Amino acid sequence: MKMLFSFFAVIFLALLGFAGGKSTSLQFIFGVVIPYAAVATFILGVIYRVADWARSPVPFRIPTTCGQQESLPWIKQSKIENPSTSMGVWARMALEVLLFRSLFRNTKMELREGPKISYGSDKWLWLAGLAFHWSFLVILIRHLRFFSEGVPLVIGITESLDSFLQVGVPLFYLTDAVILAAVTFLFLRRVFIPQVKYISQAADYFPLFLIFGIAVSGVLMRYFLKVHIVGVKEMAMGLVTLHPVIPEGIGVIFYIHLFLISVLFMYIPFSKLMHLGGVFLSPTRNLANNSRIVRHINPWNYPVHVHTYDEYEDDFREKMKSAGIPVEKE
Amino acid sequence: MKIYDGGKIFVGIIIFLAFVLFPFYSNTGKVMAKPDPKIDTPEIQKLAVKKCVEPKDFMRSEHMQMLNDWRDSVVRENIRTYKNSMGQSFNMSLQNTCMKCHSNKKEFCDQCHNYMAVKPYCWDCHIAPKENKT
Amino acid sequence: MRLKRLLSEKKSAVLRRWFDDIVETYPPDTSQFLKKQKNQFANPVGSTILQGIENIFDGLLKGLDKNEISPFLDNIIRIRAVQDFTPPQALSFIFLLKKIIRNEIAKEISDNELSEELLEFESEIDNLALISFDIYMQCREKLYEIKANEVKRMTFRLLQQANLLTEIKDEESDIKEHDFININTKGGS
Amino acid sequence: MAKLPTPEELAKIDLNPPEKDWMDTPADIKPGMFCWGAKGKNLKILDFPNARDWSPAEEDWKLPKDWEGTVLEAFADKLSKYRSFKIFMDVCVRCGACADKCHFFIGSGDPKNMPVLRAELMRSVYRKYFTNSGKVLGKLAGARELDLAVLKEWWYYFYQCTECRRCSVFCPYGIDTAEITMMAREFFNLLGLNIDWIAGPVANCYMKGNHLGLEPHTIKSSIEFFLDDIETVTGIKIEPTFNRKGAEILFVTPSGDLFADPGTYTAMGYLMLFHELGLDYTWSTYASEGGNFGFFTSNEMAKRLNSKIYAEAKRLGVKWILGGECGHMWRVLNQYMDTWNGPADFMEVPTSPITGTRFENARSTKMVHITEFTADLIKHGKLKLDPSRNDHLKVTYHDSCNTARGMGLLEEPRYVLKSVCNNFYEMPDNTIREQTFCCGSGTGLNASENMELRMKGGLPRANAVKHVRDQHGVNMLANVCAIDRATLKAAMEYWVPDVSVCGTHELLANALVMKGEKERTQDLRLEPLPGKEVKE
Repeated sequence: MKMLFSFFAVIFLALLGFAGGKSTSLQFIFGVVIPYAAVATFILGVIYRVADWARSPVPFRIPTTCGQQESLPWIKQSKIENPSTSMGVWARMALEVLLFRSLFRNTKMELREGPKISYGSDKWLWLAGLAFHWSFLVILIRHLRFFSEGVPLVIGITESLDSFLQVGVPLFYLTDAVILAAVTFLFLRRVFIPQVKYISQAADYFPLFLIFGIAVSGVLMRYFLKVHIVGVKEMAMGLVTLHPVIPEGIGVIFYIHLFLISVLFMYIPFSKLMHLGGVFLSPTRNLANNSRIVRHINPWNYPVHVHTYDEYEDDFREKMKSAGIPVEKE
Repeated sequence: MKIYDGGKIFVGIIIFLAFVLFPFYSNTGKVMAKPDPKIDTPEIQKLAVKKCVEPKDFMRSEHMQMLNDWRDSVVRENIRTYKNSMGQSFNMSLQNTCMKCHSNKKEFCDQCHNYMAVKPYCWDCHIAPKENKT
Repeated sequence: MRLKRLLSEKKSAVLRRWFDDIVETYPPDTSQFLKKQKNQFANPVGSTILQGIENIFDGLLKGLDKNEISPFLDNIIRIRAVQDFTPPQALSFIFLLKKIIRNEIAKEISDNELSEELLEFESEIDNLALISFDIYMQCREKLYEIKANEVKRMTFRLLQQANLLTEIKDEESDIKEHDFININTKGGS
Repeated sequence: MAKLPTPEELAKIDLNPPEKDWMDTPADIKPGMFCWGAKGKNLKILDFPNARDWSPAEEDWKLPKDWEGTVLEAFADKLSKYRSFKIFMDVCVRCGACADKCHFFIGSGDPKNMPVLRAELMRSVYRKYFTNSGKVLGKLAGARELDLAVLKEWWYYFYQCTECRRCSVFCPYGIDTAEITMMAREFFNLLGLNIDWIAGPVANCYMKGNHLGLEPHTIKSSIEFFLDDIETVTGIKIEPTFNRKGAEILFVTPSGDLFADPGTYTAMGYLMLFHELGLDYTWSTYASEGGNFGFFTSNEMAKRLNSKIYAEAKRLGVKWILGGECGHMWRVLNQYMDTWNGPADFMEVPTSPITGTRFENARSTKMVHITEFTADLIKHGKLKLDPSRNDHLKVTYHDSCNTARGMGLLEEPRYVLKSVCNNFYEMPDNTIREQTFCCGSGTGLNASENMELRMKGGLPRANAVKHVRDQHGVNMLANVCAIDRATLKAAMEYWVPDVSVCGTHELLANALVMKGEKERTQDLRLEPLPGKEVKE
């Protein structure tokens, strides 16, 4: 049910994009208005969400420590897994964000029985997650060739690396295959691993279908249903130079692709996809374990009612005296 | 509204903006010249009917595929004649067919290829035509 | 015993069915986990069952020796005794074996007139069940013993200081004996 | 007459929930899985709301009027106070990496014990009241209303979480179920839904200074009992001091070690070590609790209990504080104490009077863990040790959740253990250090009425102990946690009966060669030392 709903939602969106591309009168809306709205929603939405998180303080220093603490000088500290300095925290966060350190932990299993294959599923999650996110990034970067004149070297290099196999014409991009495979895997494990299926929400299936739809429409456009690519770039450049134009005859598949991307961008700030910002703000990861070295301040720390020593002594003075325990007031 | 760790949050947001707004600010002030492939070479002028081997729309989106097919059929299968959709025959040759008419690589091929940042590997093997400076 | 020879040939199939059937007695999401997670430390329940039933089955084929087979039954039953099972549910896994064997070698039984031997074998499974009742009861008794021991451990020092015990009692006379133990033994840290 | 069920049918009854969504499966509150409700009188002592006697087993929980409003108001308040809570509500992608990492899930198989789902129990309500998508799309967005069934489900499952943080090690965003459980327990507390096993000790600790409710003279006399035993074993008479002003060091340890075996032997270990060193230290009867069950109640309660430590240090004028072996006590002392009740600027940076080592890693809180202190002593050769006295023991070490994942105290206790005994074996890698399994009874769940729950939760730990027992003949499970000492004893009794439990300083004291001691023939448990009994 949750899955079907998400599936049909994406199909419906693709059809909307199709309609938008077909009708000349709608092309301006789907080619200019919606993309602008999407980018604005995305940027403002992300900033709003991050600022909203930042409105709540981090009252306590609660890193999850995953290695030896800073202690006696002769005990080797695990400076990244249990950082006590900001350098360490930076390294920890970099490993987390760039290499998914925590997910990788799943693989460290020994003394297993049976063939190796039988336990690999956890490592697969890490691998698929990594492949998916990195492909996504590479794809984003190489799309920048549509948005820049005199394309910067980095983008060119990224693109040539991505197509280094030199298979097919136009050159086949590795990341196209990788992202489709990774999304498929991430979807299948939601369907086939019962405990993951049990916890999955519509909000888990929807982005998978949406990204799958974006990737498929992109692949179709590049390799099969070719579009007027110079027109695409004209349109893209028009958007980023704030002189929007709608060149003729681009091809309807492009509008589907563009619309699905617009939906994704608008969807990000309001969904679990905000983990892209949240991962940087997680207090169990981005804090140094130095709370015994530097006092962490809780902005809403307030005085509490305590049972003072004097009250305590009043309660027990006689007993203390007869037991030979020193007291303040004789 | 109080923002905690404002400094760090601010830097983070700036970095985020630097990434997502890159296409916008990197292009400010630039006036985009649309590519304008020229087909007024002397060779084309001489043609009675100014037509390529296939219709313009097809050539625009499929020329890379066609050139690739040509190369394969010439180099691997030794078939040198191309029959187009109208039944006309052409010699499959980049240098002798395509570039004969489009002798102005800079003003024809490079116009779009540079615009799109596409580097075709035709010229890895073929020698680019020497053009007269215009 | 032709039947036992036959069963030892079919051992892996029988064991797989048996494991699957036992695991099926857990909720669906759990059962899948028990089947898939092969690391014995991340998945002690599944690996204990897997190892246990193999040894139990071997024991049955060799001829039942209570001392040999008990530890393996114990491993499985000890877990099921604290999970959300009623006693019959906890022990039903023994009886599952009967059906599996009948299904697995149904043809061979009628072809080779093994029903006599089958009856004999099934009565050994029944014996297994009887031993299991014993183990199950021991496990449950152990639980209550632990509860009692815990209280004993915690109050041992109190009892050592019997004078204290009365002293506090005098003072907080509204507290019943039962409450007293609660107050003074809980926490632990 | 009804047909008798077949074994297959019997086995499956009740256990295969229909293929329903988890939201449509209300919690079935089963005996053996929960703790008794808090008593009204204890809640009253602490000025907690809705103080009354109640029972979770009964239908009527005697909730205050408009309890929904109370919870939602508190929910909004906590979201505005804890960034962790807000982010953990928002960013989970339900990848399932945490699912099989929880000891309660592994042991019970109940899918709502998967950390992700435990958190979803609360997230679903969060979506309904605090997100637009949840308000509009409702169930489709994974949102649901807060009603009595949901509250009971929360109560059942957030008292089946020991805040061990193992899930947070594996989560790609570091989502820590402990944070969510803490919030849930804050809400329960507003409704008077505490449990007796927590509320009782908290009330005791508040009024009398420790969980057990030991009054000052009782503390002194129970320590005197240890002194008698120590004299029997070593021939040495020790005279510790209590509430002594001007001492250099204040010593604070969990009060559980003063009463419950085998923690008592650890307490004897401290006494012997300090005596041997001639340490200028004092016990306090006011700050006589290192542990903090308030931490399992509410942030405010935890702070109220914790305040006594610094207050007492200030009153007595000590230079620094030494803390005993305890698990969650150290999470609190490391990550919370200074923030709540600091700054502790009236003390000095802790410096070992024996070795001169400055504990720079505690220069703000001024509180050192005893294994840091002891490891330093051993490293500098300040202790005369005879590890062969522990030769009859094959020892393994259980990392407490909180010292492992909330502090990173991993090598210090190991160094001490390896120095005081000759046979030390580690449990498998994915069950120790930051991946350590909980004892199954932390966060105040070490009652006896929930024994089935505790045994299930203890299974993954016990299973690893069993492995080293089978492989190396391990017969002693050492740890640095008072709750562990109490609860692992029970878990071992059930799962691995021939393994005993001890604190690190019990083994140290056994190996410690003291000046002027008599030839030892007994260990601290007054059991004969193997190989020594003949010489008697």
